[in-house]
Amino acid sequence: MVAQNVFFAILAILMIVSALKVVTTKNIVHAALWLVLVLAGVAGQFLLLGAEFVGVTQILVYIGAVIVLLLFGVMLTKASIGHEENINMPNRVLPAVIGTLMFAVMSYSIIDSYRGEELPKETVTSAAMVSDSIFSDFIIPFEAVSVLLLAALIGAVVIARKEPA
Amino acid sequence: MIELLALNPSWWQETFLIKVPIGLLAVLLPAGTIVYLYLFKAISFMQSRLGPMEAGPYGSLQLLAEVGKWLQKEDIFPSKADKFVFAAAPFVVLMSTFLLVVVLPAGPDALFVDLDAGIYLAMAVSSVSVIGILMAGWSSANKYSLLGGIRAAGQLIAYELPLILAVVGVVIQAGTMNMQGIVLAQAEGEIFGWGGIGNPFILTQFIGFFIFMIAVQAELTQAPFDMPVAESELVTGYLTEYSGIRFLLFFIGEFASAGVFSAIAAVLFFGGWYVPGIDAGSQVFNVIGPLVLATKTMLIAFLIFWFRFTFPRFREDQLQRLAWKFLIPLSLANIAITGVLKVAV
Amino acid sequence: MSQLPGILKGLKVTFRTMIKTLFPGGLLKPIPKPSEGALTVQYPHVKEAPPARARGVIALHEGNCTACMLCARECPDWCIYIEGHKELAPPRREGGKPRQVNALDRFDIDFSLCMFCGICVEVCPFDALFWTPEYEFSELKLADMLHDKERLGEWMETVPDFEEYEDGSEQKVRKVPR
Amino acid sequence: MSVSTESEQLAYIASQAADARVNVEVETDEGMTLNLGPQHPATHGTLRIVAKLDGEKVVAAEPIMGYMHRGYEKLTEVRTYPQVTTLINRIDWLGSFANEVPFILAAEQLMEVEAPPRAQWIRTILFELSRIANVCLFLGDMAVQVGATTPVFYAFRDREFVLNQIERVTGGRFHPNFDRIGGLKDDLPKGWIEETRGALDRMKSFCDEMEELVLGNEIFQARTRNIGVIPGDIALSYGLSGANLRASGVDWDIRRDANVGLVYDQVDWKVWTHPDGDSFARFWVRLQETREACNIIDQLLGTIPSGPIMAKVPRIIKVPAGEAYVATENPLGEMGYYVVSKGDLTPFRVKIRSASFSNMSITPWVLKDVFVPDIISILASLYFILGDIDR
Repeated sequence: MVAQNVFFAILAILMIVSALKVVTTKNIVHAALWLVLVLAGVAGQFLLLGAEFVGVTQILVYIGAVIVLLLFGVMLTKASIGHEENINMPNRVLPAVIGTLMFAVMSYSIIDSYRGEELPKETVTSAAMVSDSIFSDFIIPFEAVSVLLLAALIGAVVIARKEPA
Repeated sequence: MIELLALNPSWWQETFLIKVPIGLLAVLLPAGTIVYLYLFKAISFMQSRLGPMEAGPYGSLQLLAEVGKWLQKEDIFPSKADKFVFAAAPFVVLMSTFLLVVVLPAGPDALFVDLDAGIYLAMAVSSVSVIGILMAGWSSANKYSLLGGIRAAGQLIAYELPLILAVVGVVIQAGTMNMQGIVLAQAEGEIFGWGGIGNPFILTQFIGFFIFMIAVQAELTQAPFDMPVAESELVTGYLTEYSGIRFLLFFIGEFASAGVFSAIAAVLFFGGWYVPGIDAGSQVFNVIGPLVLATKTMLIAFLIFWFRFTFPRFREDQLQRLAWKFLIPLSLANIAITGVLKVAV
Repeated sequence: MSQLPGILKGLKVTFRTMIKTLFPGGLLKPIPKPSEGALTVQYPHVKEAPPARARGVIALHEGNCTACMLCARECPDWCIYIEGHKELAPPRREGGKPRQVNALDRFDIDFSLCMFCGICVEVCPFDALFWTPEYEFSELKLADMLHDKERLGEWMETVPDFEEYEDGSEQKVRKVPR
Repeated sequence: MSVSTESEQLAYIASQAADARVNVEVETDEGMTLNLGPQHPATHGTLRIVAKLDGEKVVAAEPIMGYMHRGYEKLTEVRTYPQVTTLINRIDWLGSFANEVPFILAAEQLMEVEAPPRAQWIRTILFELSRIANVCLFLGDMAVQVGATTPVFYAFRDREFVLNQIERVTGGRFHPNFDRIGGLKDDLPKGWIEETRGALDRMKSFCDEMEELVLGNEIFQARTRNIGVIPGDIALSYGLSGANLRASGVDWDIRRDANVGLVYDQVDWKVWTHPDGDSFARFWVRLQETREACNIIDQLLGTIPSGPIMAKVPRIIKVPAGEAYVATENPLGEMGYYVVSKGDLTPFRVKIRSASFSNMSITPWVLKDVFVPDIISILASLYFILGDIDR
């Protein structure tokens, strides 16, 4: 499975570069567009793992909806073309530390739990398998998440709605 | 997917020498035919005129002449534009179109990738073109472009939902998201126990088809949903600053996706490459399948252009209302009814 | 669904026009002949025939012109240039006195200025100027739009006869000098 | 720019200030300024609308005209009376014959001549034909401004038949220059009446097609109903005229109420009004007026009296000193010429009251609190010809 590794490496480098660009670029729209590349890379990784349903969902939800809404909002609030000066956060040390810690914890836990174990190479998770597991093993978390999302939706509507003056 | 990525020489040869050229042809040929037959000719006839007549017999080479003209034009960048984003936007739109065709089956074996979540992938990549349009609108440094881009994004998000929900009805009835599976489900289906013509889903999913075509019309920003490119007010919306080859790319993107969406509609609702009377597993379909699919595609594409040149356009708020208050509830009802009938029958 | 009818009617209109254009012989003779059904003509191949009165270009019948300058004076944008001189012509009858006639040296119309109002043709008292429906006289250079009297004289061949009048008219049909 | 003298410097500053007044783009916190025109597909010409937007909503809109000013009022002062007609039919270039009539009528009034009946009949017929040619294009253009592409082709297609008839009798499709003081230039050619009836049939079927394709279309109605509502009193106070006024429910038509020199009293016809005053009403009224014009012409064609077409007027026309104002109901609305003569070959002063100019004055009022797409449909429904605004 050389090809898989090569593609993984290509995608990973692409994602790291894009992710760095997201935080270093001086233009907020560019940041959002670099984020598209990061998310596309994630989708590509899912496809490489044979989880095509998740990969496609990644494209549909993150690229097709989340980023579009992000860009939409950014452009509606007059994102100017060219560099913006005051786009960096003044106290960025703390988030950097937290980010590093998060990264360390997550990589430790992943490496620790899968140590020596290799992911199965030939499995392809089909949509049917995904839906079967969602509606049998994970039915309660699934329903809980949907109720949570509904609550968030209603909350957003309530906040966004202007009081009639 | 895995076996596709297995590195052996035959795979590279297959991809770059066969699949990529055929994929390009599969996108560009229908697009060219649609532009010539409908945009140039049928519309002209609807307007009591002849359309292009000079380039080639009956103007059939007109499109090539137009492409030649576009290629010669200067590649203009507005001085205040965001150059990189401006340059990249058409490619994003085009990429979304070309990825759409990947999952389209044209015969039992004549297809590019047999993805399990085929139609799902098609819906997903079709939503990527919004990003290209937003990029184009924002980077042009033009108020009309920005307004057009934002309108386009709002419209495409709104109509993505009915588009997907309309497909869900078909998926429920076919029991699979695989495009090939959907064709076979129609070929082997039966209407009231009679399998003479299979069971094209247009007969049971006509509401879905109705919603699908409206949503496609909106996705393609064709009239009556062409508010984002409204010529009479926004000049041409996000396309205003584009010229030459980049405009050509947008143009190809627009009409190629018209072709691909028509083909998807043909697969979902009209049985794709299948014609009644021949066994669905027969190898004949690898030869005549693409032709059958092309014919069905053309018939559906005619609808798109017929609507486009008959109707005035909706206002932005009206088309949002149509999507959210009419199409989405209707498609949800369609899904519910389909689901109930699927379980009950 | 009260929305449907108006929308469907519109679709019907466009479709009907398409069929009419494609099959001018009606659906009973479904032979596509759009070049007959369409109301446009392919201009350089097919020429339109404007009516006899159409104001295409001005023709000059040189023999009738006396260089009286009426047209040049009445022209609203002064695009007619006339030069002439008096000369003696042989007498009409044997033994008579030689006549004095006005000879035309220059009669130019600058069609890049002309508004095609027709006042010059109308005021000409000697039937020297005529409209012809000919319309193909465009040039690559603006300066070439200045037609001299030879060029204007050539148009004379294309001048059609005056049309008969509708019943109840008291106008007399004029003759074009040939 | 090199500036030498002080006066040049001052002139430069003044011109810059004048430019700045219209070029300033106020980017307020609430919104942005959108500049529609002077080069914009919706303004069919060089009208410019500066709209301040809040989102897609118009806070204020101001029309800026004069990009195509051709100085006709001044030009007429150095043209003789017969020469003036050829100029002024370029004002509203779609219904050009109608532009000539009021001026000729004013001059005739000053000279105290009256055209013979046959000339009056033909004048009225041509007047109504140019109305059809003009309004027919509106019907297509309005549809194209709200997004339907096909109707405008039908409009051009069927207008062709009307223009052919105008060309057949006047020699000019666009600029007939056919009206003369005291009558007409020429009589009708043989067979013209029959052909005109054919063209009228064509127009009637065109009106039916427009009704099916545009007027009855629900999308069109959604775009135009209750959009740009002008109540009758507001319309009157802004000096609107023509179909725009009648669409606001004001039953006023110069052809019926203040007719001079044309034979509208000889035919049986109806003035159409619509109570709503919105864009839809304006379209509806114009559609009905096109039909009514066909009806008027149809009746007039059958009753053309025989006789001369020219009254006795001197060959060189000198108009006696005096003043006259004659207005007619042109395709776009009231068009009037105020002619002051000092007894010369040329008019001393001509004031042209063109319909579009007055109709445009309502735009700041009617374009308030509408959406950007509605600017277009309202402007289209007000129907202006740039030549008629700027002259």
